[in-house]
Amino acid sequence: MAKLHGHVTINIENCKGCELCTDACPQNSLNMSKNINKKGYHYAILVEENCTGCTNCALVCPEAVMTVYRENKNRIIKPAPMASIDSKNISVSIS
Amino acid sequence: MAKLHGHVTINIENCKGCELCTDACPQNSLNMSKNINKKGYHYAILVEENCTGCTNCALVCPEAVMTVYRENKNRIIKPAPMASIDSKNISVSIS
Amino acid sequence: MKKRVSEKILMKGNEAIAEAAIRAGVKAYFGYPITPQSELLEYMSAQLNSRGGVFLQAESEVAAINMVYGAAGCGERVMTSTSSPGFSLMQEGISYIASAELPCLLVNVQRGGPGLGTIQPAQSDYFQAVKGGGHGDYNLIVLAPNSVQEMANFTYLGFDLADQYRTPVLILADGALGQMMEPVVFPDYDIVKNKVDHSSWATRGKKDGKQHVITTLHIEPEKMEIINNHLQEKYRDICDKEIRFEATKTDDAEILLIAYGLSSRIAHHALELARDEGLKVGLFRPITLYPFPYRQIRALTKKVDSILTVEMNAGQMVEDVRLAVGEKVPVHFYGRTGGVIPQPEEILEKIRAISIAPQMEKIF
Amino acid sequence: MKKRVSEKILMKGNEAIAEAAIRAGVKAYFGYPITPQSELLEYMSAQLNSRGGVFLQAESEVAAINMVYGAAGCGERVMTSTSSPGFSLMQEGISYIASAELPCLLVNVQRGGPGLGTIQPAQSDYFQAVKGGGHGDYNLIVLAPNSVQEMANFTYLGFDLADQYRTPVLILADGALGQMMEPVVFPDYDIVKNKVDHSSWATRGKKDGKQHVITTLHIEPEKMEIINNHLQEKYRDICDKEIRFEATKTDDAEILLIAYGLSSRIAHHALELARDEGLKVGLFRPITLYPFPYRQIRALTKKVDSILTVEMNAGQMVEDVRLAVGEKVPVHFYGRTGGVIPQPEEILEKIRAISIAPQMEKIF
Amino acid sequence: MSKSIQSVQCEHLDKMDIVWDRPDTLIDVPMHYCPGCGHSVVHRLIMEVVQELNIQDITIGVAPVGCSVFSYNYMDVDMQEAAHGRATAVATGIKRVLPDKIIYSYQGDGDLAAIGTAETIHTINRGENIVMIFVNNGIYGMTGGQMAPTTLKGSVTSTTPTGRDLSIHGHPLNIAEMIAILPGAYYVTRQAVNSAKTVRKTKKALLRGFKNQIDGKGGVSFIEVVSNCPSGWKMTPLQSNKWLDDNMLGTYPLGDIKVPEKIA
Amino acid sequence: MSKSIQSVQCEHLDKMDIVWDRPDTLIDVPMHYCPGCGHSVVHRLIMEVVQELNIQDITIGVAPVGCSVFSYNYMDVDMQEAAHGRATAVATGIKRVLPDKIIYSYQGDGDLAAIGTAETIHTINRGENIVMIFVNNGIYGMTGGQMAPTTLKGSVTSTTPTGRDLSIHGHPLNIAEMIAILPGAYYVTRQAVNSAKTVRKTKKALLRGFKNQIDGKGGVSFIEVVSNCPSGWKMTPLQSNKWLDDNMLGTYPLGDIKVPEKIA
Amino acid sequence: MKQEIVIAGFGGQGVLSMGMTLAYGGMVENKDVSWMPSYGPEMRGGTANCTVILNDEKISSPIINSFDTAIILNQPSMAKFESKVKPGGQIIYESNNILTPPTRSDITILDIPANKEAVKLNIKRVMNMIILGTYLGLNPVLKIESILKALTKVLPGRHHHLIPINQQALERGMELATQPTIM
Amino acid sequence: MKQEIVIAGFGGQGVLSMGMTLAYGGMVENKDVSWMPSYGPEMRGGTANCTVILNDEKISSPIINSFDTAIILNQPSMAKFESKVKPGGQIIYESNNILTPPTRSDITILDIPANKEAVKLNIKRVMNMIILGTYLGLNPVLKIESILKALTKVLPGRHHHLIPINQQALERGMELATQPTIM
Ligand SMILES: Cc1ncc(C[n+]2csc(CCOP(=O)(O)OP(=O)(O)O)c2C)c(N)n1
Ligand SMILES: Cc1ncc(C[n+]2csc(CCOP(=O)(O)OP(=O)(O)O)c2C)c(N)n1
Ligand code: SF4
Ligand code: SF4
Ligand code: SF4
Ligand code: SF4
Ligand code: SF4
Ligand code: SF4
Ligand SMILES: [Mg+2]
Ligand SMILES: [Mg+2]
Repeated sequence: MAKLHGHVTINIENCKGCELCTDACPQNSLNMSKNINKKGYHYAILVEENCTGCTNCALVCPEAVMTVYRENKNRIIKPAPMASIDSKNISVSIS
Repeated sequence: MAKLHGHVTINIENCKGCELCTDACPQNSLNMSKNINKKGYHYAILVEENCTGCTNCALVCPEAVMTVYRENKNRIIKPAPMASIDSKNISVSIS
Repeated sequence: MKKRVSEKILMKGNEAIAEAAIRAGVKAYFGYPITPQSELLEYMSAQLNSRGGVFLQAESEVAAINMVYGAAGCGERVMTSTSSPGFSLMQEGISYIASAELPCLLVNVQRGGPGLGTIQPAQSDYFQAVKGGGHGDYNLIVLAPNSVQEMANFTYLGFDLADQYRTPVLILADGALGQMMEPVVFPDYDIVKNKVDHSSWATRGKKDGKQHVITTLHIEPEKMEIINNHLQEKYRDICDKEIRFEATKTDDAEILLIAYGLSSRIAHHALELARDEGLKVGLFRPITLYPFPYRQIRALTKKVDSILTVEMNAGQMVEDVRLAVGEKVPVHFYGRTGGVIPQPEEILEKIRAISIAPQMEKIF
Repeated sequence: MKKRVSEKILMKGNEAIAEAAIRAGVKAYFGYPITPQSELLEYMSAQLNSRGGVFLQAESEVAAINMVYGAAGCGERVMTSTSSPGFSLMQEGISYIASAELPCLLVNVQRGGPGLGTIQPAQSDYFQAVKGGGHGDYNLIVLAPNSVQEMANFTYLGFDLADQYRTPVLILADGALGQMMEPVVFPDYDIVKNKVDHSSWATRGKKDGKQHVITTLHIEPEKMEIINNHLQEKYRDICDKEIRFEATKTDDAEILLIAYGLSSRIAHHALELARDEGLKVGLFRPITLYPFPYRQIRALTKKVDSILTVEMNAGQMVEDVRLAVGEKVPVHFYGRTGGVIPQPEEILEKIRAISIAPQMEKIF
Repeated sequence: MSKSIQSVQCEHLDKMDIVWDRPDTLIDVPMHYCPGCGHSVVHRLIMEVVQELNIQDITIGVAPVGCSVFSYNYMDVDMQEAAHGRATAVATGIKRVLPDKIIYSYQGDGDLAAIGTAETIHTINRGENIVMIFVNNGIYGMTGGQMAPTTLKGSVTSTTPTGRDLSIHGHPLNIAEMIAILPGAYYVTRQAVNSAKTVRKTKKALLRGFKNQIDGKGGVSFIEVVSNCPSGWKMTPLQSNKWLDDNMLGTYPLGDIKVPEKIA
Repeated sequence: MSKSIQSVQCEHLDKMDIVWDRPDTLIDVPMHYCPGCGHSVVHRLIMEVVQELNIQDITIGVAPVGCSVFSYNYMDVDMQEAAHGRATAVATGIKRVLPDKIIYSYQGDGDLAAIGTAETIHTINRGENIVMIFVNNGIYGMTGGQMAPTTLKGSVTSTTPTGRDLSIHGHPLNIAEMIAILPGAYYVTRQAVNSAKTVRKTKKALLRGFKNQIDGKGGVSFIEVVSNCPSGWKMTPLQSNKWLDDNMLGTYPLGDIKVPEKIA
Repeated sequence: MKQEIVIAGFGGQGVLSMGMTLAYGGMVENKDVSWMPSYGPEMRGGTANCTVILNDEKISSPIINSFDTAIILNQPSMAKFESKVKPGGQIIYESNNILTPPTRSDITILDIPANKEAVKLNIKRVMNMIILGTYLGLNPVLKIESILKALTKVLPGRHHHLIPINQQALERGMELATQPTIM
Repeated sequence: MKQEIVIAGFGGQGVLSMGMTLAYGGMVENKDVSWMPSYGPEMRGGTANCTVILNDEKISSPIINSFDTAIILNQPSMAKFESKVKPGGQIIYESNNILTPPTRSDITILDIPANKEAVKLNIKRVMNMIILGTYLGLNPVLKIESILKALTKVLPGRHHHLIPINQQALERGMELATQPTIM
């Protein structure tokens, strides 16, 4: 399967420089900045263009500072309401 | 095996008339008295001479009011110290 | 819910609290057995589930008080009951409930302590009830019934005060009041009218986009102080408005008995005996132990010559009496401990002694 | 056991208690982590097992206090430590320990409440400590150190008093005293000379055919009352003999500050500032909060014009001060709550105000 | 002890052996228990074991709050009476300062499996070298017959007047099976005292437990005894012992649950 | 939220799909946790599930005392902060008066498996229909790294300075396995959050747990998450996640322990 | 008029319900009443007792230590309560259960073979109603109708069919009151 | 003489041990001393601080709210403590970590590139000793020997071999004190 092209943006001011994302990225697309943010942390940055949008970095990031983009192959996996629940009857239908 | 001849004595003042002993006796040697003791209980009494000294009655008696006797066939099972323990070394020898 | 008419029935005090609570619309009862309050729990177990609420026997008093925290945090009328050792176990939870300002009803049917003690009636948890057995600066509203009828009445009142001030209310009773039967009539009670709407703060699922949080943690001391200032203000408000007491034959009294709960009944008997002998004795009964009727007692010191406080303990409320009285008149104390109930004749004896030599007792 | 010389070392108050307890021959420490006392537990975990005792981290404060009960019942020197919420959880166990007359040392390094509150220093468990947070009529001997050195000294003293009176002794400290470092010298302590032989009552295996039982259950109220009478007698004895306090510049004082523990240090600073301004201020520091120095304070009311009590709470010890003072002089109060530490300047401000208009405050 | 005259006299008692007598370690006073109550039997068995192992002078027991709260009046060893649920914390305190002494705790089902659950689990998890005796009568006897954690499904008690409803009150708690998975549990067994046969087995289990401790085997010997509560169950003693057989043992089957070196 | 400029720019973001974004249910404030702390991840996953199931307005969470004591600052649902160890008692109180609401408790190992043991066992034994989330980081993070019941053998903590000694401090407590035998435990699983793979599985487990509750399945869904504590373990976040793999998972193996209708 | 009564015996003898019936009867007649049981852990073989106060005025203390009447159903209770009867008061006791009768001479003492009489009536459980009848025969403080009404409150519904036999027992007791063995 | 100092920065910057070294040094010279940390749940990214009092007389209150000297190692601490320095007092701060320098004009302000200097000395961890050196250079309240003696107490035995490098750092810091950027 050909890899899709992806991208991530990072809210660097909330990054705590834990390095978990850089370690989790299978593409080695991320690295830690030499600069520090206002809290004094070296923050993560995207340094390679080979990101596939696999979301690994976002999944492990404790601060949830990532937004991950991926080329559109006609499907959307954004964690929007996948299920709807009728709060009165407490019955669920997964869409 | 021929049954041995036995006997029980009962501290009737401490009997609470629970009837567990009469039920437990395989020989039906025990019965409840028509009289009551000072606490108001109908107490257990030995009514038959067929007691074998099996100790069942004593084992189930909550008030431990029985003493059970049995013909001597050269062995003693009285619950005397069966084991001795050297209280300093906490080692045990079962005799 | 069964419709019940307001007839007079004979009931144990423990049961009267339970029945009144159900009539007051209690939504949940969490408790753990302990003599001499178990009838309350048992009554709830038999009735509450079929009369609109939930009964749950908790695994311990610690669990029970924290279940109360959870359910009260949802804005529902909830309660627990116990006796002395169990009440000690609840102290952490009570401090949390007071701090989070959760309305609920607590009942301590006291027995003789300290430790496992006896199961006989006592009043030796007074300090624990009114000065705060848990940590931190907080107070409970403490109601002290002295009859089975009041066990019922104060249950209504307790729920109402709890709702009104968002505060835990304690009914401080004792084994005798819990166990004895007296006639009781349950006044009509309009749940709908009396129940306060707590939906502005209670956790019932995010409402209108606003998150509700019940917490007692305010890690910045300055913020915690704001909480404390607010609590203290509320307590001052309660002290202003909610003091309750009963004064009997105080108009011409020379010797004033002060007693609450069961002791006040016994003291009343002693009063009758003393009046028979021509001794001018009055009786002042604090009904709210917190807020304590300091001012009302102090006012009486203008009339009486001396005061005799009677308690079923080694001398606890008498400290509050002394705070009220200052040095206006001598304050004496008579108490029995460990579950022993003082006899009217013993109190009479003490009254006689005071009437002869009403000197100040050595306090310290 | 390592031989240690009595040199001056810099230590946290929490650690000083731990080190002193080990030097006093503590045989077992049972505790549970909680800020701001955890260093005490941690010090014990590092040192006690190799210095003649047993350290055990319990699963909770409830378990810890009951482990203390068990070990103290064997006549051994044992202790626990905690902070406010944990101390609330111990109340049932403490009532049992007091009732069974088991000698042991308890430490409450207070933090701001009520509820989870803050972890900053407070003195809002005063009532809980001195009036009995648990059920029943009992008291603890309560020692209030105000320096790291006293954290050590009172640990020795606490064990000795506990042994002598067969009673639990509480060191009531606060987060600041626990966390701060000051120089401390550990006085020599002769364990052998000081340790009381408890073999006449302790459970160590039937001795000489005599069964020893530790119990707090006396199901006949009359028997329980005998226990209570005995306890009350012991408390009176303690009140006669064990009151400790410190008076600073009280000879010419017109305004008397009363404060204990950390507050007394701050009040002392305020005293210095006030004296600099020519205000005649003295400081009275109760060292034993139970027994409380009522008489000593009352004696000072002959000299001073007014009293200012300073606490890190909403006003607790001030009630005991009022009991002592009666109506002799006005009693004022200054307190901060929730972990906020009063500043010397704030106290000075209050002193200035009193010196201008020393009128009686409205109490009730 | 004054033995009273019997209906059937025996002329030659002096030629017979006493094959069973009340152990000396059981204090010679009437017990406060209801007629037929199993607590009395368990007390006696413990004392028989203490006597046989000759450890009376080095044994310290811990009594609970429950009907057996007074057990120090009967068991002639040093004892401590613990707060409700805390017997094993107290036992831990004792064992830690007196590791050479023989320590046992004695608890009912409310004490051990409700309010004392945390202490129970952690004492076992620490592997304290003590004997824990657990008398499971499926009810709060002392306080007048309320539901216990071990009360059977459908059982009527004073707090389950229409029977224990699993959906409200939860399930009868098999705590022995639960704690058996802890490494600190060295020996876990469930016995009963409702017949001579079960009494004999309980005695053996107790003997084994105390011997484990004496031998310094690492871990708790946990001996559950399924027992009756005629008063709480509102039955005669005989009915209660039969009911125990017919009902309790289905939920609480007898036998060893964990024996050293193997988990049954 | 202000997204800052990246080193690598992307010209055609508008033509791409957002495949992952911070859930709206996670309040947009910086969290107080140490860098790399697993609590943050678990919070986010719970909120993702709440969002996906569209139950934000009917969910009530219970926070413990532990590092996650402030979790109501991050999880945008109604929440109650319980006393140390009592989260499930509080959750029980809530669920009993509001049975139609979705209730979860969130606890650390000290909270759930030490001081709260009794509440844990009995909440499960009652089969409360709630989700219990248990973050096991083998240490008391909040109070500065003391031993927890789940601390591994030999691990150095601030109260086991020479490593956890089983003979003194007892064994690491496998509480999930223990409670799994209770009938009130409907679904018991152990997951982790130390890699993208484990995070995905944890999310699935949480989803399953909440769905169990919504479906009114009788009993607790107990979801243990083995997590790190870089500060308490005195490691970098990366080291801690590796140490978790290499050490924690031996004692706490991942996977379902009990799934409806079968005990694994 | 005020009546202070103690009723004492074994747990199973219906001591508490006898007291409750009396108290309820008082309430039916609009008296102030109180009923106070001895309570505690179930210890069979021990005694159970309750005190009942009937008063035309409001009762002040429900706690009393001396009694107008003591109804005694077993030996241990006799030991406990004989001395607590007020001079001029009375003891009513069940003959069968008392081996050592009371010895005071300043009170009225009645010895009622209520057990035997109950056996005659074919229901052992009404023994307590016989004694209650005797009490009311001797002390006409309440009407028998009030007691019967009380029984409808005290007895659970499923036992209401037993009210007639209880009435019989009460009446038999009242008869016995007229021919007691007064010592 | 009394010195009241606050030292504030990130948790990992050696803030607490710098304070302890100072306090111990004071003790070596027989001053009364006290050291009070900020304490609490571990929240990295937050600030840690401690206050140290050195006094020739007995210290009354160990709780102080204004300081003679503030040693500031990160930006959040600057925000917190700038205003709490007594008029005429001083702030010493680490250049690298401060983006917005203090603005008060009634106090002495020193900007020390301690991190850079530490890198030069090849041990990053002695950054705090450089700053301490600067403090002592400016405020000769303690002898350097006392600080070195203090280090033998504060440093665990296994780190005693680092004392010479700490001494170097202290001395470098004292040098910097003579050439500060005083604003
Ligand atoms: C803190 C506390 N809560 C409750 C009680 C009341 N209480 C005494 S015994 C008991 C239960 C006894 O049941 P169990 O442990 O099963 O023992 P049993 O009497 O059945 O042998 C209770 C709840 C108490 N004494 N202390
Ligand atoms: C009654 C009580 N005891 C102790 C504490 C102190 N305390 C706060 S959090 C905590 C332990 C937290 O550990 P854990 O539950 O494992 O959570 P973590 O921080 O590791 O996530 C303790 C002991 C407290 N707040 N209350
Ligand atoms: S989405 Fe995947 S490939 Fe892209 S940066 Fe993140 S981990 Fe790397
Ligand atoms: S995982 Fe998140 S917090 Fe950690 S370095 Fe990457 S972006 Fe920053
Ligand atoms: S010893 Fe055996 S045979 Fe004899 S009476 Fe007892 S039970 Fe019956
Ligand atoms: S078993 Fe014991 S108490 Fe019961 S009837 Fe027989 S002798 Fe009496
Ligand atoms: S109530 Fe039950 S457990 Fe207690 S003594 Fe009676 S029969 Fe035994
Ligand atoms: S102390 Fe541990 S658990 Fe707590 S926030 Fe830091 S890393 Fe997380
Ligand atoms: Mg039981
Ligand atoms: Mg943890």
